[in-house]
Amino acid sequence: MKARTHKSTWLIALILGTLFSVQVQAAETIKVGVLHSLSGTMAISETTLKDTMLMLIDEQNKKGGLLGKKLEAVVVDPASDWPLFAEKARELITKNQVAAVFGCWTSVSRKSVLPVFEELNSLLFYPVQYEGEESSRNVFYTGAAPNQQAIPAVDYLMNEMGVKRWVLAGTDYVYPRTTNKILAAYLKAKGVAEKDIMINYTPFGHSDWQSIVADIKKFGNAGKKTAVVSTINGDANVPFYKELGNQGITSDIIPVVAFSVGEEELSGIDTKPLVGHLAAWNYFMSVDSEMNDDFIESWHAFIKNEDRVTNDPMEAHYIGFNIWVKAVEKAGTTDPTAVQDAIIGVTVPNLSGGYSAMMPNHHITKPVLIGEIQDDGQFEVVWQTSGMVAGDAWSDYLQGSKDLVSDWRKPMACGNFNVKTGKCSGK
Amino acid sequence: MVVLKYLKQDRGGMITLGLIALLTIAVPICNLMVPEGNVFHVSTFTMTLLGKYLCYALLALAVDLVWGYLGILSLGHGAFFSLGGYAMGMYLMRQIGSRGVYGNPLLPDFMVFLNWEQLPWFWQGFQWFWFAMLMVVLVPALLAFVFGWFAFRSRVTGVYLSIMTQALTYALLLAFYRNEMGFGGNNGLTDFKDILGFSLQADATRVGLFIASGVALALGYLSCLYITRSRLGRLCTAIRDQEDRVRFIGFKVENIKLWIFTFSAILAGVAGALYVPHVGIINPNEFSPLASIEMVVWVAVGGRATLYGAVVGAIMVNYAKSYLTVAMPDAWLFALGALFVLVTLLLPRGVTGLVRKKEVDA
Amino acid sequence: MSVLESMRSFMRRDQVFDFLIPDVPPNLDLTHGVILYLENLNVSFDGFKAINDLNLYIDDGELRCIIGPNGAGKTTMMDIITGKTKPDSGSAWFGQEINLLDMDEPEIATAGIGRKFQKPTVFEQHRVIDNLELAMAGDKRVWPTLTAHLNSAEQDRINEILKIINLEEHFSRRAGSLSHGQKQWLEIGMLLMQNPKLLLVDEPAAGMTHQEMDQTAELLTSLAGTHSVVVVEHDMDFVRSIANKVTVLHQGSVLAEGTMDEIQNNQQVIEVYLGE
Amino acid sequence: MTLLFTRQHLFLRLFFFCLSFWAMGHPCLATEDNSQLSHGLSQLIQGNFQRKEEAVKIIATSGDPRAEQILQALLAGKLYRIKRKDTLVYKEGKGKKVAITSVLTGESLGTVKKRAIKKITINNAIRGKLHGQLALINLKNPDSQIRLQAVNKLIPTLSPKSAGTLETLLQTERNDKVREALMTARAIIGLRDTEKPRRLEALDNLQGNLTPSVKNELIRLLTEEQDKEIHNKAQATLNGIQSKIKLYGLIEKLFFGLSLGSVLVLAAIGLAITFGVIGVINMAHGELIMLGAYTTYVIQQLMPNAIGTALLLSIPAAFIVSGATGILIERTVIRFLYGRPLETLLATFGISLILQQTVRTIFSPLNRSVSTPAWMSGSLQLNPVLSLTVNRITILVFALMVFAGLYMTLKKSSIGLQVRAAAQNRSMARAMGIKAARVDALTFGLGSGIAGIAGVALSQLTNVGPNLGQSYIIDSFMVVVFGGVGNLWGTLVGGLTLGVANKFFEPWTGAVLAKIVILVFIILFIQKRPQGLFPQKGRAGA
Repeated sequence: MKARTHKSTWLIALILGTLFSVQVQAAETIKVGVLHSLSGTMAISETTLKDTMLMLIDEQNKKGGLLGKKLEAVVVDPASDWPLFAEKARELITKNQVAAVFGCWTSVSRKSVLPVFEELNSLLFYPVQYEGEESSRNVFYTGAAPNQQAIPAVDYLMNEMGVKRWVLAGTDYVYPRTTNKILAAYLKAKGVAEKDIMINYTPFGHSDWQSIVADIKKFGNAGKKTAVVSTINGDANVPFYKELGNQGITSDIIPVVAFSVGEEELSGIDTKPLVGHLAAWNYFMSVDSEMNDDFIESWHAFIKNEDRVTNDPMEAHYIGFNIWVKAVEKAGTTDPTAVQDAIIGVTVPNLSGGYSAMMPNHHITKPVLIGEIQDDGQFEVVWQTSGMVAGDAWSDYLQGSKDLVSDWRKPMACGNFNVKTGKCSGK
Repeated sequence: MVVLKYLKQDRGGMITLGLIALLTIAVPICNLMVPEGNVFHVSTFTMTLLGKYLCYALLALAVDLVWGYLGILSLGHGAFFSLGGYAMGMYLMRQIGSRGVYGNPLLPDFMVFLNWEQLPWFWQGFQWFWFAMLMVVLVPALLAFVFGWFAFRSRVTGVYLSIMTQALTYALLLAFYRNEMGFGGNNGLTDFKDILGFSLQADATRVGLFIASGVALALGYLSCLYITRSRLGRLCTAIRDQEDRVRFIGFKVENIKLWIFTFSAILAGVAGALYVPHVGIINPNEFSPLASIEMVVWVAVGGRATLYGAVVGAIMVNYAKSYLTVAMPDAWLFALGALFVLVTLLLPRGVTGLVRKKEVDA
Repeated sequence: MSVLESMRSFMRRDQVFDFLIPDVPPNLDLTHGVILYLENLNVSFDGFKAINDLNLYIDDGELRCIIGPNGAGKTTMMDIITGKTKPDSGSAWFGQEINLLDMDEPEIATAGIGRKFQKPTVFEQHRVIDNLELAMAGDKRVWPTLTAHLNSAEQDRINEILKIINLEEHFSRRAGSLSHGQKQWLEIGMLLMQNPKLLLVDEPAAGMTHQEMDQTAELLTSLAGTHSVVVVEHDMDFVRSIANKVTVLHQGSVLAEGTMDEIQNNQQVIEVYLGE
Repeated sequence: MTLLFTRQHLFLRLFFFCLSFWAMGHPCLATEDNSQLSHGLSQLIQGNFQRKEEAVKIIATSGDPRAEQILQALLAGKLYRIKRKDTLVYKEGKGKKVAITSVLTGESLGTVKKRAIKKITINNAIRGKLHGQLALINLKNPDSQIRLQAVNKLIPTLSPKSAGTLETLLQTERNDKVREALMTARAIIGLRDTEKPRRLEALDNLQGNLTPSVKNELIRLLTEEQDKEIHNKAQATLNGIQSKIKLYGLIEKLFFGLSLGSVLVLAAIGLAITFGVIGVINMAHGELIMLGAYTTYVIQQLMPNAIGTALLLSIPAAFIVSGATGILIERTVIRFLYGRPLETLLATFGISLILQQTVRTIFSPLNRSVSTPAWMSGSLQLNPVLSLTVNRITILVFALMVFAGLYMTLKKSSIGLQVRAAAQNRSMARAMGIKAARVDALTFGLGSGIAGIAGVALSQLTNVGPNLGQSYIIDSFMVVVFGGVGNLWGTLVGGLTLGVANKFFEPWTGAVLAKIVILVFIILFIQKRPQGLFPQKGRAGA
């Protein structure tokens, strides 16, 4: 696009522009694509991740770059438009010839770009917790799979808090549906009766929670300890928590554990009525570790604002980026195929004081932390797994996927190997 | 042919069609024949982008036909576009067959992980291309027909109609977001492998799709031209300006509106069907009312009630969008918003109105 | 009936499906010499009685003038006849057999009632001849309209009407650029293209020069006989120049009926209308 | 869970044991030295939650008069320890420097840096325990309201052994409501009595009692009871309670519907003016609501210590901000587009994008947090199964007030007269000497200002972010069109009807389908009655 000429007549400009689009010449820098929405509905979450990536790349360059070259970030804006994600991904890979792409937030954006990465054989690092049920040669999942977030959280509620009745409330889309399906199967396997599970779905941006919260309250009045497992997404959380507070559902009566509410989301909520409600993540800003203090400090310095918070997807990018850097150093090249081979087993420190490793299924190992909301908008860790939990691409609790395993090491090199039929489908 | 006679009177149309033809021929050649690195090489990325614009242009034609010529400001054309897209998407999903992640030969992946036992009835038949193509036409047409049947008969007009069309597409948006609907919920349909046996990732297939879009746009243009220049078309503008008078000279206005509206929905559906393999995904966001309003804006920017204006507007605004989201992501909404305001205030006849001024007043 | 037979009858090429057959209204029956019957009509808008027990009969071939002060119900009456407004009660028959209250505007128009509005409504974006072509009687369903082309007989008919309405030289001008009077004429021309039996003409003389007015009067008189013409007009001179029978409407019902002279001497009429 | 249960019972017994001493005039264990307390406090300082849980128990049973204050502070998150010194202190105030007071001596220890002290954190289990302990302490609180709460807290954890102590409490209790709650508690224990007449009597006493534990207890009784007579009677009692619950459920649903409706009315009523009176399709209406919400946020930021006052002040402020923006839009854009409603739609849509992006640039794309004042939080407990949230009631009343105010303005004031005149017949109004341009601007400003006021109310319910407006614009249009354009009553009735209908559909179909059903219903309704519920009066097309 460099040589695009601007003529007065638009059409001629368009045609000429497309004809004269010249390939970028061999680079003296290593380019890294950043594919996060900077406008539209998802900008609220994704802009932060773009800044995180810029910071990480900046720091790496200060350390001397990679393979003796400087890193260069290529930022594009897919504008929260899912087809545009695929288009921009193609642009990054073919036009800008980036070595790897860090990006996407929503599942649908990842689904949209996935075929592009597979077709052009490039690398995508995906930093957000998601519903699992995917394993691609070209994608590295640094966010939590359901077994790294949902199931430990339910275990905590069941074992530590004695919860007997469950409300699974979510926004009506794939992530909550899948997570709740997994959880319902898990709970039943643990002996929870059908009538002790209430499942509820609401539309995106749902703002009138009166009846649902009243239902939850009634459900919780049956004499058994009740908890809400919330996969409610985005903007719908604020009115949900406000209604909880107003109807007097405090955390000691019916605790709510959320999988999509982090520090950034809390900064838009008055958290005083929410103290004690829970969230399950792999990282909290309040985590006590030296790595974390350094990270927060450099983040504040980079963004020039002391009030900005850090959150779990940021840590995921931190891990993902460092793993990639290490894998490239190990492979000695940024060639995607070489990096794919080198990356499995690469281990880097995470921010909560442990080490995260890239697993053969392209997920990583992480600790699972349960935090309680504090009145200052932070979480206080109240429980954590004793060690690292490895991400599971295919859930053991779903009919279709319990027989699938993923292992990208040779000779298997398959994302969805069926142990029953002994076949790798989709190949 | 009558159409050619009409075309001769439509200078802007001739230029536009000529350029479309040039593009349809030149771009594939530049993509396949010209080696990479050459100045004249068109990358697959660029070609896919242009293909997308062509689909949008066809969609804009559909909007212009009902808004520019019939005076129905539809804020729901995204619904027809998306339905066409979904029909195509369902065909492409069925084509994946057992290459899905779960290896289920019949069920698409999202159904497997939602523990669906069998294919819902409305997914039957989509394994055949002809059936899917029939649905691409029929489903939007049927929706438009039923909606129009009620709306035009009870003489809902103007703003009310616009708001109702908006409600229609909004209702569909919510419905398609639901996982239980069986259309993949929020994630929509994606990860397509091939079409009619040709791999969607092959350059040759992409070229084919590009040509198909160009041809569809040209045919769409000619059919719209034929309609608008016919007696029926003149009657449409008459309805737009003096609906009562048309009734009093003996025409059933509701029927005319109904058929034109339905035809426009079909055009939109076809545009949607072509759009899906270009971008590789169809999801409920396409139903969003905002998307539909944007379509109207393409037409307004290009110049309503001129077919080439619609084509020009669609390509121009989308090109600007592609460019601005890269060049200035933070400011691009300002630019788009300002464009709307300025065009409605200063250029009621669109950008092509600047060129057109002389020939109309003559 | 066997499947085959029913298939065969389904596929017969000399027949069309019932729903495709246009609703052809019954023929206009004028055996009693009366073309329009309005009986006991009542219409009210939010309590205001616009038409109050109105009875009116128009003879075949008659030229009738209707006068009355503002709000007397003249336009509402026309709205009822042409199907734009449905009355609360009463009946409206076109000839002996056509019940106007069962029909909508296009059906009534096709049955043979043409209407000119108070404000001239022509298709301003179109040329004069296009206006006439669109108004022309013929198959007015959607598909035939799409494929329609002017044949020579139709072209002749248009030329004929152009001559009658004095717009021969302006045939290719956009209707919007015509003068007010010319638009009125064009609208009358469009009415004539419909081959109506009954013409309802609302204030044809408004905005016309004296000369144009005379020509209009002449035109309307010449139409009477072959057509029935109902003229609503405010301009008394104009009414006097064309009318042999005048009906006075007041507060939604007929106040008086008779020749111009009788009306002018009617005490009631003078009080409510002429006397002011 | 069972572990938790028995522990609580232990406390209960212990407490009632103390209580009986206290009733006889002996101060219970209070004079004992506070070694138990200091033991508890030293436990608290340990990081481990288990140790803290034990500490709470120890402190609560220490009988020390300071125990309550310590536990309250722990619950409120005001209990800190000085780093490396292990001295427990209360923290006062906010900011980087805070004042601290010693827990044991109660003397002020001056101000320290916030970093020098560390909060004693608790988790949900401890929080629950604290609530229980405080409830026990609160049983003798002089405030009857607190006593009532305490009794209600204890009801789900009753056991037959507490019967005697309940009697003691009943003897001294004078407040009717607290007595009633104690009687319920006594009856619930009675249900478990081994004597049949006692159980029958208990059933008599529980007739129509809505306390949730009663229902649970009855269900338990039904599964365990062998005696036919008691079984039947319990069934009848349960049925009576169930049907009462159903009735209150209906009332509750109606309230939910009205409250959702009032939000719709608030959002739509400004649109009813701009759309109904001057025929402008204002797609930027939602963004004007958003501006109102942001105004609330800004004013709260300006006066963080008077949230309530800030909220009240925001009402006029939001009216002015949104109204002025509206007038600006009208003067610069819309006035050139009168009579072309479809084009106002496009232009105002452009404006809405610009406003959104402006807010995003100024306030960042993140949601802003707007606090709710104390007098608007919590709920009004009418009986154990029916409680209405205060913020919803406030907003319902507020919506009606805005409606009434607007209605009066249009009916009684001269500007209202002019607006109505212009709405009915623009050219006539102009001929009568009404300055149409001024009236248009003011009308548009009025509609926009009302949108701003709606934003103040919405800031109390939902998130304040750049997308706030978009989520209400379609609903607002639906309400106006459904109610009938140009008719304020239509908007009111339409909004409330849609709200109630939505809430009655929701249990059937779920929230998503309910919304779709309502949309389809409106689409069909408009086909039937294009003019809406309340058509504008006058001759059609005149």
